[in-house]
Amino acid sequence: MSGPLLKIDDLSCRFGGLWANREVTFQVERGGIVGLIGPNGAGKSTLFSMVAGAQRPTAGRLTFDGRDVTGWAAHEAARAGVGRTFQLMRVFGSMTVLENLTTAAFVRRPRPRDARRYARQVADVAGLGPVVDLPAASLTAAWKKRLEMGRALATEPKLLLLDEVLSGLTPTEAREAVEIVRDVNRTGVTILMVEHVMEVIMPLCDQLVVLHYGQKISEGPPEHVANDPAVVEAYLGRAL
Amino acid sequence: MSPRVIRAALIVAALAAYPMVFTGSAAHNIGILALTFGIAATGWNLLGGYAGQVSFGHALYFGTGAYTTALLVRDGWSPWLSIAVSLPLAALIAAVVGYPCFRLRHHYYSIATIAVAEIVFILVTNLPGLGQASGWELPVVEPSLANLQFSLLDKRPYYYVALGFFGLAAVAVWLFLGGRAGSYVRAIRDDQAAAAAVGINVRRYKLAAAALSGAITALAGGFYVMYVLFVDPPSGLGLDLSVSFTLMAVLGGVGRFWGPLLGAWVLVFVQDATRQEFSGSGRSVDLLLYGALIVLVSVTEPGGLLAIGRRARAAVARWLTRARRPARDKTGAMP
Amino acid sequence: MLGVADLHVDYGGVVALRGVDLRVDQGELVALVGANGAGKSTLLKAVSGLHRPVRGTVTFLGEEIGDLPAFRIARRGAVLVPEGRRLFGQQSVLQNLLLGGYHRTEVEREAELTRVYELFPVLAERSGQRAGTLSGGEQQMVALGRALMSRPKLLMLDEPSLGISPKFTRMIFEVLAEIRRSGTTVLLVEQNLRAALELADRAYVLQTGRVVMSGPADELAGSDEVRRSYLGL
Amino acid sequence: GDGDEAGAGTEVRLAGLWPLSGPNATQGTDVLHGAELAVDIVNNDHPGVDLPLAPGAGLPGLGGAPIKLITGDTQGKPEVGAGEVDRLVTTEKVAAVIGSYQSGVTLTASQRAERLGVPFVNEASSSVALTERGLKWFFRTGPTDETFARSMFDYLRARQAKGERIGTVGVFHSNDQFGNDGAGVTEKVAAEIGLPVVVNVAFDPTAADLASQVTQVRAKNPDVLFVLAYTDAAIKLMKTLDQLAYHPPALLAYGTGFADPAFASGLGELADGVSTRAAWSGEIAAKRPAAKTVAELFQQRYGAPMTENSARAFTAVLALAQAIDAAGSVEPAAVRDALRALDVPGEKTIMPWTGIRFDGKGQNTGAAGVVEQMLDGRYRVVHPADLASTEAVWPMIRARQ
Amino acid sequence: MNDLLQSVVNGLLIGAVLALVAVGLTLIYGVMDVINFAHGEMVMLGMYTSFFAWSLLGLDPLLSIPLAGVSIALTGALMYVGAVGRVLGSSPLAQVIVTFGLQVFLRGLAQFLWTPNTRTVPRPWAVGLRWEIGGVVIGGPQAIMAVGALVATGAVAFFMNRTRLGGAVRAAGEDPAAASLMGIDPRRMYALCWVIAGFATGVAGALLMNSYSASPTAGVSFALMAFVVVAFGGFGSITGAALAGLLVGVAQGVVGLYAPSYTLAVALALYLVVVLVRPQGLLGTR
Ligand SMILES: Nc1ncnc2c1ncn2[C@@H]1O[C@H](COP(=O)(O)OP(=O)(O)OP(=O)(O)O)[C@@H](O)[C@H]1O
Ligand SMILES: Nc1ncnc2c1ncn2[C@@H]1O[C@H](COP(=O)(O)OP(=O)(O)OP(=O)(O)O)[C@@H](O)[C@H]1O
Ligand SMILES: [Mg+2]
Ligand SMILES: [Mg+2]
Repeated sequence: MSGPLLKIDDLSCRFGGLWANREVTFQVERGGIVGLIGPNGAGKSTLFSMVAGAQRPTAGRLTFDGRDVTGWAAHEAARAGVGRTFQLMRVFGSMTVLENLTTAAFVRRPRPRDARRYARQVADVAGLGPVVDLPAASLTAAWKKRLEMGRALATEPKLLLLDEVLSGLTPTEAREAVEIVRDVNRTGVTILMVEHVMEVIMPLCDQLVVLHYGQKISEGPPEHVANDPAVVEAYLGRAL
Repeated sequence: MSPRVIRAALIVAALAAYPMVFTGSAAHNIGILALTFGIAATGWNLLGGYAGQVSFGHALYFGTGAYTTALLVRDGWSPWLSIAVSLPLAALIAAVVGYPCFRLRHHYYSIATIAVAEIVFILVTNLPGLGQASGWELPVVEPSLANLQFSLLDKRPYYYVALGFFGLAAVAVWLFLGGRAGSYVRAIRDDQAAAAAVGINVRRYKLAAAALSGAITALAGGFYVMYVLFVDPPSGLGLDLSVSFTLMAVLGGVGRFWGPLLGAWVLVFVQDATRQEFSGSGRSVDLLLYGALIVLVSVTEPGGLLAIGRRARAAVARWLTRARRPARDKTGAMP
Repeated sequence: MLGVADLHVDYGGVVALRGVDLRVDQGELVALVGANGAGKSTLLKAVSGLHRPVRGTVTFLGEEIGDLPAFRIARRGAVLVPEGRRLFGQQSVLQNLLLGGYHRTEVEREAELTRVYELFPVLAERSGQRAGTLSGGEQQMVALGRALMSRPKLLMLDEPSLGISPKFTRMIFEVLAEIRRSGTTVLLVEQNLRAALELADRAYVLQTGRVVMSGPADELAGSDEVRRSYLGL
Repeated sequence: GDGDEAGAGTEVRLAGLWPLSGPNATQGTDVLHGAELAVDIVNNDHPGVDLPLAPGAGLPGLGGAPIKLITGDTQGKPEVGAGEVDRLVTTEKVAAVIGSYQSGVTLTASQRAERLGVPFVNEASSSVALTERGLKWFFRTGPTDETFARSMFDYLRARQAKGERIGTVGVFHSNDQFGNDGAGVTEKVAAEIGLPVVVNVAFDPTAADLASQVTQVRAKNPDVLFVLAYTDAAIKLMKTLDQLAYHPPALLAYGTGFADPAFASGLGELADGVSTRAAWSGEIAAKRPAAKTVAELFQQRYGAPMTENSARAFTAVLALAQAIDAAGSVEPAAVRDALRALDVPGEKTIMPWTGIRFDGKGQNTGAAGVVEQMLDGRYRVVHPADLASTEAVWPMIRARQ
Repeated sequence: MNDLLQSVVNGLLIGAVLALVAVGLTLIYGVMDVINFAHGEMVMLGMYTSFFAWSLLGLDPLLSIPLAGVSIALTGALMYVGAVGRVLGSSPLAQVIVTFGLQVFLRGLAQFLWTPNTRTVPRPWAVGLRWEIGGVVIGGPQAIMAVGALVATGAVAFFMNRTRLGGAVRAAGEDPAAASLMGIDPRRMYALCWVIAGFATGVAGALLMNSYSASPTAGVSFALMAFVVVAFGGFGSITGAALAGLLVGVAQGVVGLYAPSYTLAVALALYLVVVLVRPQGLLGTR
């Protein structure tokens, strides 16, 4: 199928009197890595939630893989191929890392043996090898984020939504993690990611979208966006 | 064979031997009731322990089993068939109740289950077709396996039927938890939003767990009414009953396979023992001790009796290694 | 001011710290850096009394505080801004701030509140809003402001820039510099190593529960080892 | 089988099954005391008591064998009562069971006795249904609700004859087995007699408040209000009537809560004027020499006055003892046959009855009730005329002035 | 029509009683996230305290309010220190079970000490009061309980929402570790919370003695309704509980007039309907 993988048209989300997103429009091409940035509270996570079906849009339209999916449910999104991570990590605490991954793998592989085998593969890809048998609740934040990513991968998504999975890492660790994201992308998974660390975002993304007070204020290739005065003013504080 | 299977085999063997080792009507009665409530608590544990939906209204399903069986048997049906009919009915009721109530979280869900069960309690208490407050007495018939009635002089047949039913319930839970559904409900318990995000239809699996849980609890109710040959609202649908299922599961070890049976056994035994030993004064020393014991166990180990057992085992193991330490030290094998 | 000697901490068998020695002097800003899982947060938790060490001593202002409960340590003036902010989400911004100054007098609290509002004017605007509904950056400001409300002698921060936009991050570092100038001693855990090392007087590098390097911050920032292992250069 | 050939010296084991813990433990203990006293009178020589088996020790028919009472606690729960019957019969090897106060428990317990083929004698459960089940081993010494209802309507007729205007009745009952059965019987008897029941309110016994329910009765304003309630609700009802300033001309209760000493002591003068049915009372005891002696023995032994509950248990145990004595054996079938053949004249009991004779259903046809009214803080017999100790006060509110 | 009006008034008055009983429960829930199954038993102990104050000291239930408040506050502290405080931080279920054990224990204790007999104060002073307005009768005890409920609810709400200490209690409830970083001792705050809840409950018990009887099971009928009222109003919301109490009371009063055996059922159904539309209860925030 052709056309963009994800199309967001005039999408809005309101909480009481607050517009967390307001008429946001952009699209994510197949195979790309798109970065979503913006000040805290700009509505990035909310937008993720709407795409992933965890939050019902107040208005606007969402098209995934050529299909109108506005207002779908979270499990439908996952089954259709949207994998997501949570900014505030939500792992299955009572399970081991491997069980977390297996649970996710079950979505496409109903047979326990298959699911477990695939979960092990994902653990390797996501670099979770050293912790596979630990209870997820005991992981440090950074490991939990990696587990979040692994778990999303285990659902074999077409589109992967990464919400600040690279924060809290030393620059060296972040660099490793960036490689993992690149590898995943190379296997054909489209990526939409939120990140505040510009050193990570700039080299990794093909395209950036900037939100501010729920609205899109800028969009384009990273260098272009980073020099956009509106972005500098609202987000970066000073030019890079 | 995996250790789990070996453990299961040992437990089953011990259960089968119980009525031979402990004879007498009272011991058999304890065993039968413990197995019956063990079934109900195992059913509760599936939903409340594994799926994390804490219900305080499971008497509803117990009562569904008991009342359906009572009404059909009074109509001349075979008790086996009556019980079999009550299971899908209870599953259906569990799903119908669950459909709206699963929108609620945490304590709101728990209180809603109380509300539903109490409403049914009141309806049954008032509607003539359901026996009202007087309940139903079941006819006494020729003792036989087909009639699910046996001589009261030797209750072992009752015991083994209860054991069979427990086995059935255990296998159903085992199969459910062993597959994909087991992973799913645990994921739902840990985090619903995350479960949905990996593609789990949260409501569907909650309903599935509720339905199976309801059916298993109804199995207990159906057998119970055949054993007591009587059911009325307090003994079949009372809030106390719901709470006791929870109590058994939690005391034994919530979310652990054998926990509910252990909890049921201990509670039935303690209740019976304190009643035999301490009641009669009209002063409820039995209640006093029973309550104190519950507090004591949960304060000592909130994880339940199984956790106490595990801790004891670990302590023994530590003690053993300590005893052996000098020898090991000489070989330099210590880390 | 703060002395940590031979500190061992574990989590039910998982060893997190294995013999850490560390010192923070009056008026210093000391940075604690290291890879993910090195034990930085654990060290702060142990010092602030949230997690009890198995072995070792923690002294604060010359007194052993290793086995005091957290609230007593806080009352002595060693205050932690924990990982994940931990605001009282149901309460308003103002209530959060006031709780920070719980053990001060009315007058002191008022004075401190004015100072916090000067540092973070946006908090004055939002004083009635429920803390749980603030954006990440705003929440971090409340967490910082709340800690300052008690006028701590030692302020410990666990990754204050985590998840914060570049603009706010810069602001937070500016405020930290300001706080240090006003005489408060600071122990800072931060993954934004460059910024942290720029700001700090001294730094410790933690690796799998041990201190592997320490010294003046600029020296460490210049060391090959640190550049390679942590700065990714 | 050690029970089979109980000769001289071997004891006769009887089970007493009552709510000895739980919310009805007070009543259960009362019942137990009555039974214990009866056992004592049989086992020891009581020449001064003019009752069968009182003189001489033990059961002469079994060579002077004493009775041993083995108790079981039902906690007031039907299922527990049933389990206890099994234990008492199979492990304790009792010859017969006496019990179990509440109708619901008696129901299941007697069914167990039936299955085990052991006689079950009930002392104080009044639900009509108990003797309608076609059981072969079940006997009830006390009156049924229907008997009680009839004596109360008798009383109303007598009042009508005296010129009281009684055109309508109302029923106010707790929504449980006791209340529903009693309400049903009341309606049935009222219909026979031709008195319309203008309001029938079933209240939830656990409800915190009865004001609206009483308002509903008040709206229909019946001339007589029949009430079935346990202690708590009985007290609540009286207080609510007072609060709403509603005073039905007569309130006729089916014992239970109204017979509880806590009712009178807790309400003080608010209790005055209430009428209730009773199977026994201290006043009756005063009129029958045997009853008087027994009541005194009771007071001596337990330091509390004998109650209706203890008297009923006393009577049941004594009747059973007489049957066993007549059977000359503890063989269940023999005991049952002896119970069927039992014929005790009224004077040989402590009850205001015509005697103890069981019909084909196991119901004592000699059992009867009286009507009492609370006057100045204690119940006085007002009906039937031959047992009455005072004239009834009508309307009841006059009793408070 | 008059009867209907009377029923509405009855309902409002009993609703106030429910609210009164629910205050302590919602407080413990709001702070500790624990459903206290022993709540009804605390009410029951308050009723006994008031009864014995009358039978031994001749105090009218209204005069025994402080005594009952303090006694049950102490009881609350004991329950916390002896049992509930020891399972903090473990699973919520374990905590529920502890309170359930306490329920059985306290009920048994009451029966052991005081027998199952029903105890009533025959003529409390308030019984002498009665007002009649347009054919609608308002009884003294009910009116006094309603006023007491309002005062108790208001006082607890004021304490929790307007005082510094109340804020600290709430903070400890929300995040004990964070509270301890503010120099607040969470355990002391929890104990305080049980003390206050106990006080409110004891006051409720004494007020109830104006019209009800004490017995070991006296708390049962109030407790079930209190759970529902608390969830109805929104767990942890004190004003929510008061509002829900009144609503449930009126529903029960009106239903009592037409279908007296279904009063509880209708109240429960009303709760279900509301909570299914508004899953966080009337004034709840979660
Ligand atoms: N469930 C909710 N109810 C009310 N307001 C909400 C809710 N979720 C988010 N908000 C508000 O919506 C706005 C956008 O929040 P969102 O989490 O999407 O921001 P963000 O861009 O992801 O910020 P950050 O970078 O800090 O993660 C914020 O002001 C937030 O307070
Ligand atoms: N609650 C816990 N239970 C078990 N193990 C834990 C727990 N918290 C931390 N650990 C373990 O202790 C070690 C140190 O963790 P700590 O959180 O102190 O690291 P950190 O240096 O702060 O890392 P990060 O940069 O990710 O915050 C890790 O190995 C971690 O797995
Ligand atoms: Mg976000
Ligand atoms: Mg950390």
